[in-house]
Amino acid sequence: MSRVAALILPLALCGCAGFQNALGGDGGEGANFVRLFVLFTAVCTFMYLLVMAGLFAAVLRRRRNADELTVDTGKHHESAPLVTRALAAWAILIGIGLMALTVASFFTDRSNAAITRDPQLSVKVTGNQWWWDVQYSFADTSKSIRTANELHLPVGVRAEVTLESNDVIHSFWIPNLAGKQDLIPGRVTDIQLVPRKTGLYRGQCAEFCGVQHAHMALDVTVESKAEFLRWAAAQLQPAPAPRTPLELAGYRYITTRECSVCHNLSGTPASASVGPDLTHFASRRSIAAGTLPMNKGNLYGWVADPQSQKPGTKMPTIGLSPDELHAVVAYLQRLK
Amino acid sequence: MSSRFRNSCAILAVAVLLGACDREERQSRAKPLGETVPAAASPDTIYPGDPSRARYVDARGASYEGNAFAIAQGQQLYNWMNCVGCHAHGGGGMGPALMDEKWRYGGRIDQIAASIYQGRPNGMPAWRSKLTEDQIWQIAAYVRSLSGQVRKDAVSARADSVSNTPPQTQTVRQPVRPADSDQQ
Amino acid sequence: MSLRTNFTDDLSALPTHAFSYRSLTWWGIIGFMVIEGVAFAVAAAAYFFLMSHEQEWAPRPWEPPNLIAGTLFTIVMLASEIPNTMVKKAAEKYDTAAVRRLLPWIVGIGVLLLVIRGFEFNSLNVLWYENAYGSIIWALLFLHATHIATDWMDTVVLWRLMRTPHGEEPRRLVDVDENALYWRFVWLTWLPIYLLIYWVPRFFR
Amino acid sequence: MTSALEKAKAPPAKVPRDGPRLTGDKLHARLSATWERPRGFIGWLSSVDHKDIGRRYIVAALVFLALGGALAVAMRLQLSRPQNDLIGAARYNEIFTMHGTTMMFLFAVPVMQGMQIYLTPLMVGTRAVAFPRLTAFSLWTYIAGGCLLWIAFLLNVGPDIGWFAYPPLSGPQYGVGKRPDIWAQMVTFTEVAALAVAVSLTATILKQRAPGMTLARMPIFVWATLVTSLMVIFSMPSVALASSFLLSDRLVGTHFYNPAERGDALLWQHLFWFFGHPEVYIIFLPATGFVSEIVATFSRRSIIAYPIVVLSLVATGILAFGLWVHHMFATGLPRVGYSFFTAASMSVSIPTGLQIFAWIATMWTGRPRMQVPLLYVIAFIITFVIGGLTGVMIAAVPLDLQLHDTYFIVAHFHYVLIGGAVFPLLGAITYWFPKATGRMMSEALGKISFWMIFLGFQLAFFPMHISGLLGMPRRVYTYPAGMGLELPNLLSSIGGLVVALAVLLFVINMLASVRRGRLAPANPWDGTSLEWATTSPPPSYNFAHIPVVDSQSPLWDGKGELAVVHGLRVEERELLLTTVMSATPDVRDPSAHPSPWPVIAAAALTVMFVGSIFSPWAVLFGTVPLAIALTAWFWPKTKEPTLEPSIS
Repeated sequence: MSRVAALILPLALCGCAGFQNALGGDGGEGANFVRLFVLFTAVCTFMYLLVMAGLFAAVLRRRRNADELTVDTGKHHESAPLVTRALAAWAILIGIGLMALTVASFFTDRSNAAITRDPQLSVKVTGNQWWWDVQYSFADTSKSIRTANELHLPVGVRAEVTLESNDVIHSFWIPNLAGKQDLIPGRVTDIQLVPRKTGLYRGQCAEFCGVQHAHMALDVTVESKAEFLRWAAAQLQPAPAPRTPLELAGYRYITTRECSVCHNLSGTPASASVGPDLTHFASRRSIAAGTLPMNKGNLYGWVADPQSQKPGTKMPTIGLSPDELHAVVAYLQRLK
Repeated sequence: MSSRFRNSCAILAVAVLLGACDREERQSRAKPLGETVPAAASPDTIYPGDPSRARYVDARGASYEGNAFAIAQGQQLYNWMNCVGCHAHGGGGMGPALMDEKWRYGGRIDQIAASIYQGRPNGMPAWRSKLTEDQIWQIAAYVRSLSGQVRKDAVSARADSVSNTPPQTQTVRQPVRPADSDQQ
Repeated sequence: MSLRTNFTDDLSALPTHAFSYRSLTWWGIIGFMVIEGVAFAVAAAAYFFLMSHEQEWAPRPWEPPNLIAGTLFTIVMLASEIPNTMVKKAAEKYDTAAVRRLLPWIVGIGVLLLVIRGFEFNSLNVLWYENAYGSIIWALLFLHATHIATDWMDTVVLWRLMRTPHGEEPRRLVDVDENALYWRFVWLTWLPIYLLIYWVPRFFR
Repeated sequence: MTSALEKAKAPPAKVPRDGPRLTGDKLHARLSATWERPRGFIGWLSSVDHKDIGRRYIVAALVFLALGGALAVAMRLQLSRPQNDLIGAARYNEIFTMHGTTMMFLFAVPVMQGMQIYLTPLMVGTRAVAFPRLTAFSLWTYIAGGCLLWIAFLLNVGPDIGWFAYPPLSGPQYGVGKRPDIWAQMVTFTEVAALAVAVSLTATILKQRAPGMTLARMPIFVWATLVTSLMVIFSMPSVALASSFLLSDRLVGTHFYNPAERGDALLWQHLFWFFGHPEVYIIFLPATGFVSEIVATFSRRSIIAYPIVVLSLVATGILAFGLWVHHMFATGLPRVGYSFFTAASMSVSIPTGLQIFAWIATMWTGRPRMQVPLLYVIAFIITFVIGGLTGVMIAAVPLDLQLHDTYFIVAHFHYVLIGGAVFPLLGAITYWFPKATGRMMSEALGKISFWMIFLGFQLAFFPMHISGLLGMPRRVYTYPAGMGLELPNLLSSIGGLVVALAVLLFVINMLASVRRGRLAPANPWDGTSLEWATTSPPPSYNFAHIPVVDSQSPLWDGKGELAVVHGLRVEERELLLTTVMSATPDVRDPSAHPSPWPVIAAAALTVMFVGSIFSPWAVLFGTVPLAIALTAWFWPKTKEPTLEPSIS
């Protein structure tokens, strides 16, 4: 059934199906996009049909005097009396159409700028090859949340996302919520998100950024304010302590061995910032920036050999022994 | 066109092909999974001395040395692992300079890899069990490039960071010799 | 269907060469001057683009370039227009002897300019790999140096050619005329570059 | 010895000239002896005949089209289903970079310039291009650049940075190895080639038109050639400079694109798109020239609103330089500036809309004949207008921020480049094929491949609009299942295969027709411009006598008669120069003989360019062989000067 839906919906273009869909219109800018897109499509379709009508009429029309203005009559330079007037009308029509579209575009742009004044939540997203570093900062400066490859937003709250890059140019794009904004090394850019509907969305890097550009997604969760606060409170906690001997072994491995030189787990000796923060890793929807859905099997596959799941990723294949692998996965799953 | 000319053309083409392959090959993982210590870490290379007398040469070094991908990865790891903190961008600081000709523990790639792997007295930590061997080889390949030891067409002129050395592609190749007389 | 040929004018009395815009090669040279002029303009735009990010230009602690070599170069360059005009006039008057006499001077001035250019690179007070300011200044100076060098080469070849019997051909004098035109382009483009390299980094400190 | 002054004033020497007393077969024999290229392989290499060069340009470009097309098929196979593992990530990135680079730099621009080199001298009624050796040099430089890129790709040094190579990804740190250098240097090769052709064509059009062919009587295609050549001259230096900056960042450690040392990664984008946007029109405007010629011939009447069409070409050429920022809307530049670029981008559709009106009106008032070239024109209008209208959409900032860098854009630019340039090109090849080869292409095969291309194209590219809207970014080597992307991608892949087969069929038709096609008369379609006044294929000297023109459609108005001037030498290569505006005869000018030096100079340039990927010193040492080759190129080969000059 879902397969049938997947086949039909894109063609229907209704735009309510995908969780990564420019026609979703689930955010302030996104909704403006849908309105403007419909307007442009309508005007363009009208113009297109007009051109096609003219073209087919010109080609197919039955000619009373078969060679009226052709070489054979010697009048091939002459113009039909209506042509000049039609040309002028056509030019005026194009002009009016374009003017209307430009004005519409301009006002949409202004409305996009207006809905995003006075941000109530500020998030900093930093692009890396090939994952997103996400930091929330609050009025209480002692608190801050660091996570990766996921973005939680309370519905109806104006969020300002500050964008930076650590390496190459990336582009931040959550089509359901807003248009794109590039992350450029050496510059700070920003984008405003005003989600209107709760739900799960997906964002993706839109500027080619190297080998694994295809696997640089961002899981977006728009939730009620209460849920968001619950999530934030959980995120502020340090990494959960291991409960079983297996988890303890995993904890030891992660915090002292290869994992610890790149990853951070708050409240543990692992405090590097080269790779994604893992403090509440298991609470996320996906592994490795949307490469794999989060589940035990995928976690085994990823930790055992990331290079086969996402060839070229900066995370090396360590060559864990089976015991180490079991332990590491057990503790990673604990990181809710 | 004489056949000799044709043959030499063919040989040249093959050489170019192989050279390019070596330089540009992108290995996303080490070939032998889970191998042990670099072989050069035999006792006589751990201590100062003439590195040319080192007994073993680890053959794996060849696939990293002069490989552009390995050097680039090594460059990134060099920054990420904060090697800069002691060695700067090769100029040295708390740790010895890496862009001169003096090598206390040998300047071959396998000797450098062994130094990274095992650590060295007076502050150089051991990176075994922190980095994979693949990564250690990559850093070693990059360190070799700092003193101009590797082919110039495989190194990058600069990083996208504040520059405080002349471009790597212009580095003069330093002879590799032991630093017995030099007490840092 | 083959067309009937209807003969009209006889063109055999037309000249076989002409100066300025009546000459085909003149249009070619104008074409290349436009290309290079656009390249200089784009390089200057890049210069201002990079400059717009900076509070100070030249950025401290780098000192602006020393003026002596560049100014000397500019003076020699401007002075070279005197023999250049003389050659151009002589060519237009079909005075092969005068052209043969004057071309070595132009070649000599070219050598002098290339030598001074060497000192200019030495007086920039910044190296190309130190920062983007150094990069763009070096790029501008290098770009212009290639023009000096190519035009110098061109003049040497022309000088040798004029000394052969081919120098008696009127078309060769058109070549001399157009070479002189190109030299004007080279020194005209130098003037804004001189300002960009030597004076703008002083004004915006 | 007489002085130069006396020589300049001397009356013309008594040498054989064309005219009423020397015409027909006798003239043909003597002119052929003068204008034909020497025999043998060296003679083949030495050719400076614009017809040889144009043909080689077109053939080379079609070879690159086949190579780029094969890559497109590979990509479509990889994307035909989600999570496909047919091609790995790194290889896929190389493949799309090679596809884009090949199609833009090695196919689209060169094939248009090849057509222009072939047709322009025939259309303006002259015997050669203005700078034949420069044009030959350009051909070999272009081929060297193309070979550099493709040999590198086969040696596993193919660039993997996308066809617009944004730093820092293409910079020294993230662009690993020599891959980006290969790309950047290939750009330099093709820019040098394109600039040389542009200068040569501009001078040809301005100075070598047939007597009486005032600017207002030039065929539209010649106008399009003039406008695009000027656009090349004004836009290409920008990318040549940008790629030189990139190379020097990578080789000698300059900081143009390094923000940590006062550089800026966006500098590249400005420089690149200042070239990149005009580039699109450099490809598109010659195609509109084809369309205007084909529409007039097959509607059996002159084009309606000639001045409007010409002004549209010129206006498009100028506006094209004011649009580059619409490729950078997502970079976060000030919003005020965006509105200007939105308005400018949209306004480009006005001149294009007027041209489309003129073509439709021409067909309306004339009597269209449904042959393959006109079918391609109709397919062009149907397809291109869609691309143009989606172009209007993405000119609007709020829409572009969503659609930018998605498959919607991929669909858009394939609609404008394939629909807008390749369809007219295929029509133009069919149209001028008899002129170039003396044989007609098969009409039946032509119609089959036409319908396959037209329908296959729509199937391949229309679904991409949808996959883009559904959130599929461009340049991804795979995509997850369950996002609704399966069906549009599968359809695109099937359509892509159909197009590939159809293009193959078109090429088979060409190859078969060269050997066995129906023999073509001088003017098989009853066209009106001057190329139809000479035989099919044209002789090496193009025209036995230089034609005279007194209208926009000389062959139709001449009614079977062709006025000519005479008096050019037949023992030497000689051209007629006319004045720029009114085209009155002005000077008899010698034209260059064949010479091996252009190809040698191109080889020297290749050594220098390839060397400078590896060492900056190659720039210095490489000039020595280049200077030697150029000097030998210009140095006169005769011992003594003659009264009537020659370029040997």
